[in-house]
Amino acid sequence: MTATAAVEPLAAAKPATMAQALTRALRDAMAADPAVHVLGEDVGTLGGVFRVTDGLAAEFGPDRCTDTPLAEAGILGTAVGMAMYGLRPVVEMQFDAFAYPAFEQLVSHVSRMRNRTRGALPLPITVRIPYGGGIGGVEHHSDSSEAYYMATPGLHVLTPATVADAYGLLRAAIASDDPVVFLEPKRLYWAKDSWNPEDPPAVEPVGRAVVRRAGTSATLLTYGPSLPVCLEAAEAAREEGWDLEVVDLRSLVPFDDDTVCASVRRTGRAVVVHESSGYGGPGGEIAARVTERCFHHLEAPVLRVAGFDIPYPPPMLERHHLPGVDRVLDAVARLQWEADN
Amino acid sequence: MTATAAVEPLAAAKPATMAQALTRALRDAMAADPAVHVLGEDVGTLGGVFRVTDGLAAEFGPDRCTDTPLAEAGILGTAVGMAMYGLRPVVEMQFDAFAYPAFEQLVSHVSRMRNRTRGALPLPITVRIPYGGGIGGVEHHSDSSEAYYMATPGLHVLTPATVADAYGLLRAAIASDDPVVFLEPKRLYWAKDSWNPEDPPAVEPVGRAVVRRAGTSATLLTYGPSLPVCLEAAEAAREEGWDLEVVDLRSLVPFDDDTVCASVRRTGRAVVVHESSGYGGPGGEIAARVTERCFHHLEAPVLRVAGFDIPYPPPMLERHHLPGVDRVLDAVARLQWEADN
Amino acid sequence: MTVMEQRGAYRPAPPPAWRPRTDPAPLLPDAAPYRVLGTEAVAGADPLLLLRLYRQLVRGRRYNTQATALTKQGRLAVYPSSTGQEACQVAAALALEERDWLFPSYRDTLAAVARGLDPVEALTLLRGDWHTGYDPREHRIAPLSTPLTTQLPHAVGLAHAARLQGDDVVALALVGDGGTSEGDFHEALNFAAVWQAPVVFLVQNNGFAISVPLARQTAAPSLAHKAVGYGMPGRLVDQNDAAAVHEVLAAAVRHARVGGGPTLVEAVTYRIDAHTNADDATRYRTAAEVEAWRAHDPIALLEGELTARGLLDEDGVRAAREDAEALAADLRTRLNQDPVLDPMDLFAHVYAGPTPQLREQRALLRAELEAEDADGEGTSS
Amino acid sequence: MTVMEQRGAYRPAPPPAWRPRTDPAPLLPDAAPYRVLGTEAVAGADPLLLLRLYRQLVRGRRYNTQATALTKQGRLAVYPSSTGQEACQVAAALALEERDWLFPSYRDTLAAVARGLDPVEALTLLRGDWHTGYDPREHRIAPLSTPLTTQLPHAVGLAHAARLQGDDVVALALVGDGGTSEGDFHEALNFAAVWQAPVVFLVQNNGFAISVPLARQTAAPSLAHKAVGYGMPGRLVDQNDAAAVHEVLAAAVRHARVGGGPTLVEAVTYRIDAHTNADDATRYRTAAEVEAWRAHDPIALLEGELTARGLLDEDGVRAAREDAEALAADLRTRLNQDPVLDPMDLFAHVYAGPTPQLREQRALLRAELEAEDADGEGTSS
Ligand SMILES: Cc1ncc(C[n+]2csc(CCOP(=O)(O)OP(=O)(O)O)c2C)c(N)n1
Ligand SMILES: Cc1ncc(C[n+]2csc(CCOP(=O)(O)OP(=O)(O)O)c2C)c(N)n1
Ligand SMILES: [Mg+2]
Ligand SMILES: [Mg+2]
Repeated sequence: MTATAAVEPLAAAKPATMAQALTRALRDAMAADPAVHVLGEDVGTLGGVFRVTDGLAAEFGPDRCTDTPLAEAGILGTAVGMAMYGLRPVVEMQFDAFAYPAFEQLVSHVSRMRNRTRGALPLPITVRIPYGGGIGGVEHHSDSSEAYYMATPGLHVLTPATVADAYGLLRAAIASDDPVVFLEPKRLYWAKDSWNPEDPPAVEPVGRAVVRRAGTSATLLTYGPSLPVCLEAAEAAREEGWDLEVVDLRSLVPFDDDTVCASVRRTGRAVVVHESSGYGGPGGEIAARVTERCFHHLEAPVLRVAGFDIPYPPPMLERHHLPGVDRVLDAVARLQWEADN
Repeated sequence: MTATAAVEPLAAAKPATMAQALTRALRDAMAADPAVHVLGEDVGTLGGVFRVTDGLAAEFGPDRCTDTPLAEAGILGTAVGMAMYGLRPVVEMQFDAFAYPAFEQLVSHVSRMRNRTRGALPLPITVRIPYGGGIGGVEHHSDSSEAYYMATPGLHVLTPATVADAYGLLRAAIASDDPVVFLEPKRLYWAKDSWNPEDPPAVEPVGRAVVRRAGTSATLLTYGPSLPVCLEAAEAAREEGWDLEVVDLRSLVPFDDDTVCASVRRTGRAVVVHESSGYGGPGGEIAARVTERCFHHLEAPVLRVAGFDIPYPPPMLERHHLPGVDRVLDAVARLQWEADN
Repeated sequence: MTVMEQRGAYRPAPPPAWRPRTDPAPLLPDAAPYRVLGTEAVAGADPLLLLRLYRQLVRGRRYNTQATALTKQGRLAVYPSSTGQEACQVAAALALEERDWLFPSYRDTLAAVARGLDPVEALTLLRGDWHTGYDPREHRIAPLSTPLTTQLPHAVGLAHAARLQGDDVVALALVGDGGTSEGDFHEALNFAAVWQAPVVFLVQNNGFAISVPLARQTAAPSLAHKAVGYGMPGRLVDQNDAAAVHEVLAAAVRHARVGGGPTLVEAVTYRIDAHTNADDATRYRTAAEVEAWRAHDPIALLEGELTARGLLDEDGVRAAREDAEALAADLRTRLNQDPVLDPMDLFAHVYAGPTPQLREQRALLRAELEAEDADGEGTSS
Repeated sequence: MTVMEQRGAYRPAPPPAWRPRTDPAPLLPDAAPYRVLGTEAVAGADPLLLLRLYRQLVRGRRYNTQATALTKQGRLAVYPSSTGQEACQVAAALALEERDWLFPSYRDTLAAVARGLDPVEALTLLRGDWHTGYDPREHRIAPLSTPLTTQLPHAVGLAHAARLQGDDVVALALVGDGGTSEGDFHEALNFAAVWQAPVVFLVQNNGFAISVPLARQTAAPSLAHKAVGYGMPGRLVDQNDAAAVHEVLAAAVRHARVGGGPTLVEAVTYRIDAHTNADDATRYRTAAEVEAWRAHDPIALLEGELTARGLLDEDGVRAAREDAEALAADLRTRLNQDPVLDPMDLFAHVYAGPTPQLREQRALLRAELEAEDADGEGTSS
């Protein structure tokens, strides 16, 4: 499978938004491999409610980019059958909470088919799910559901936080022979970055975290929608005399213990930051495994800054729920700096 | 609501099995409150595939204990409507993995209805789910799905490990005005204990852990099917010179930080033990919150002994997957005892 | 012992007699949508009811245009308009008794308003100050459901519970054409039929699920043909004909109330506006198609009929219009005020009582807000 | 501008013409299950096919009794018997071409065996040494599905994919009467009809879902009546009549293969044994009911027909029986051997390559097993 098939450049593509990079990734993947099929609600004529599949039906025809009936279990279930016949379906779930009807298919089949058949039936399915809040969405349009997918062995779980990663990780997800839950941070869809679609970076290897900002005082461990918050917090922290390192996890499954632990061993302190509710959320796993591996390097317990343990709030109240710069800095302040004096 | 309505004693009820105690709890709850309705697949004439609802249809009629069509989302969805009209439905999901079709109803409605309506529509629904392995079940009959429910704000999550708790916690769940996911450890259904159904213990308050075995060297934090394993491990550990404390969490939501942290502060070391897969499982949350609260009392990182990060194995291989006494003792041995010397 | 082994003794018999569990013929819908206006059936319609429907339609249309305008002004987060579908919304509300329950989806705020709910309360979800703005038990209107068709099993369960309690309450549940593809639709209809629950399922077939036309949603002769597969009657009605929709719904409600069980009604209409204000309908349909349906407008249809029969004159039209304008003015005034919000509400109703964890988190937020306030005061003074 | 405001210019028009998307009449099932044996239709049946079906039925019955016996001896973890339903299992297998796919549920190992799969491989899931014991692509048999009806959308997706690739492959999916209540059943049938996918859905209506009788599962005239709601033909057939089931399935497969789209077939039968060996059927049904159905046994039915027509004699019966006994003997021999298991398989196929985390866990288990071995040797030496 080559990524070099001739495709037209995106119009006005630099600076590009994350949504544009995702579109480009789908298009390049479809051009490179006729087995790649896109399906979901409104992905065809409309180009998806976030326009991520814009133009694909026109370019590749309705059999390659298909408007399905309105039934998420049916979408993922038929994708399983398509993958059994050798296709590489890319499924769009319209919003995070609307992926729940497909939960049984995901947990009981997608995650287990390869294992069930001793490798005879791998399912190279990518499930794209726009997730998270901060866009003023009404109820059921802002869930952070990554904890459910992390707790399901057999799935990979990826989430980009930059325009370049949106392209690279989505190409990697589609190229993977394993099923991937690909979580797209809704509030970063329109975030721009200068990015050259003519020369997209190589497909990223799945499973690698990356240090987005080097620092020495403490490590912020984060991903997806919370990366910009952490980078902003790191800037603000300089005033307080803290030089924070920021690690973008990118891959929640598999987890990059090496990169994460190298950072925390260096800094001796860490805060996990995410939008998802704290209790039973990703931060518990991350804090626990970092502590298991770096206990004697830690000056303070690994702290967590997360959404509250409540149903996602209505738009007018969501800012109180979402971890912001101040909440991150408050947590950093609680990292027992006294011990240093 | 009183628990003292006149009911016939269970035949041959002491020693009683956990299944019998659960049956008794359902029966007493139904006798005490006509709003309590049981529904699910095969719960009527058959008495459920585990016989937990045995005799209820005969005693209370098919309108109080109802065989539904075979559709889990429909069962939970209609239970929501029944609760909206003032009933207290107790729903049985036949096996852990067969609760997944109801996931959307659980996450998007059951957990949120009270909050959504500012308290106007509480949903006093109990969702009973037999869970976990160790009974030689074929694929999809042995999942430990508690991580999914713990990560869903608005639900309570309870799981008994003893015959007495099976009764007390189920009565408490049904009496609760909040929705409760009630996880019944399948492999303890037939575990016996001497228990007097004539004088059932008071309904337990929801949210309290309990120390099942006092000890001083380290704390084992566990629940449900892993409690007997931990108690056995604690006995075996005496040979090695460790005096282990064993805490039965019982309530995964809400979490009893007080009891747990009091124990860990006393012992200075802890291991979390559960059957559920480790990655993204309950142990991460538990280890992380204990560490946040007890950091300076810890001689070693909180370790986790859990199922592997794999789909649940076929019956002939499950013993390799399930945390057993040896695996627990190995973890205890890794609690950095050198530091003490 | 296998059959082979007992072969000598074995005598084949015919199968135990088979019979259909119920006669399918009366469950099948008519060949075309039922109409009253412009047909002979109109003679039997109650003039007072027609006038009531008319006034509600006019009000409903004005409600739609006003809510849409307020959304453009940023006063609602989103608005899924029911313009063109008012007949269905209004008839659904008027077909119910006070003790009955309505189960609306996100598009059905008008049905709730026509039932008498304060429009500002009906719009709370879409304004975004809270999820549900009213007490469902007080009004017997379930929360607007966003996850499609998940409200249908709720309606069945509620109706079933009422029947078990001996109450002759009927539940009417609204769903879109797209929603009929979801598994919950199927499960709800099946439970209702098996339990003979007093529910009426009303499919507003407006031709689209966002951008997806009906032909990509189903290959069925009509959505009403699904009913026979559950053993309940299926009815097909012209949704833009308020009299017809009301008649069909009222009959289904009566049938359910006396223990006749559920009915599936498909009302054929068209979504005149885009899916919501955020949608661009020009991407997937032509203006000509929209215009063809505008010409079959439910208000004009009824107005024409009433005028022709001398039941409506200029004064009547003016009165209806004034009533609608009053509603719109009230909506403008009240929605142009910022709602008073208390961030502590985030924690107030998650459980009956707060968990220790939520108590901690509430304290954290309170401390943050106090610090913000202090900062704010510090800056301004 | 509201309609009211443009009232002067407005002229009501009739609704855009409505027509059913497809003619419902041919989609409806016959009033009673289709039969061949004992009716005039039998004259048209191919004698060679009838003999083939007969031998497979005899083999299938023996397979069922042997697997049941081995389960009692602890050699299988569980066995859901298809005794009484062999006609359906066998006809499903024989109706397919080699390139077609079969989508079985947990009760349908016999269909896989009748297709030529090694019975030991078919029984792997139920024996418990692994989940799926065969390569689905090699045999074009999907893994046995335990979560009910989840395999139906898989069948639709596979058939759709094959069609998109230009292959004339048909998928036949098996489901029980209870399964028809699940949302996945609905979604799969709808996708299949909208996509005109080459799928045949075969409902084995054996009267029960574990303990729940059909009357608590549906109120429909028949399960085949569900088809019209999706716009596909529904067929009703006597499942104990192997010739009838084969004829109906073969026709549906042909129809699907040439682009005619999906068919729903309801085959009416009865589950003679308990749900599985773990079930106690006396709790929910009478022996008399079972006996009534035993008298309509599929093997005896066919045997009677073949004998009467002189197509089968004592030798033929003996040959069929010997063939069946050979299968049973092979099953006994091989299932009585303990399978060779490698615990490291737990980690081998979770992902294409092991994650760092699984590598660690594999090392842990290996160390444990080595320690066990060392202990074991220590003890024995
Ligand atoms: C379970 C679920 N999936 C997807 C969505 C996103 N969504 C909202 S409205 C809509 C289309 C609904 O179409 P239809 O049922 O015809 O109702 P209409 O909008 O036409 O009133 C979709 C796909 C949702 N709300 N819920
Ligand atoms: C989603 C799901 N729910 C529940 C079960 C448990 N279960 C196994 S078989 C069965 C009854 C199935 O009845 P039917 O579909 O009629 O098939 P039959 O067993 O009669 O062949 C049930 C409820 C399951 N396997 N999957
Ligand atoms: Mg619609
Ligand atoms: Mg059955």
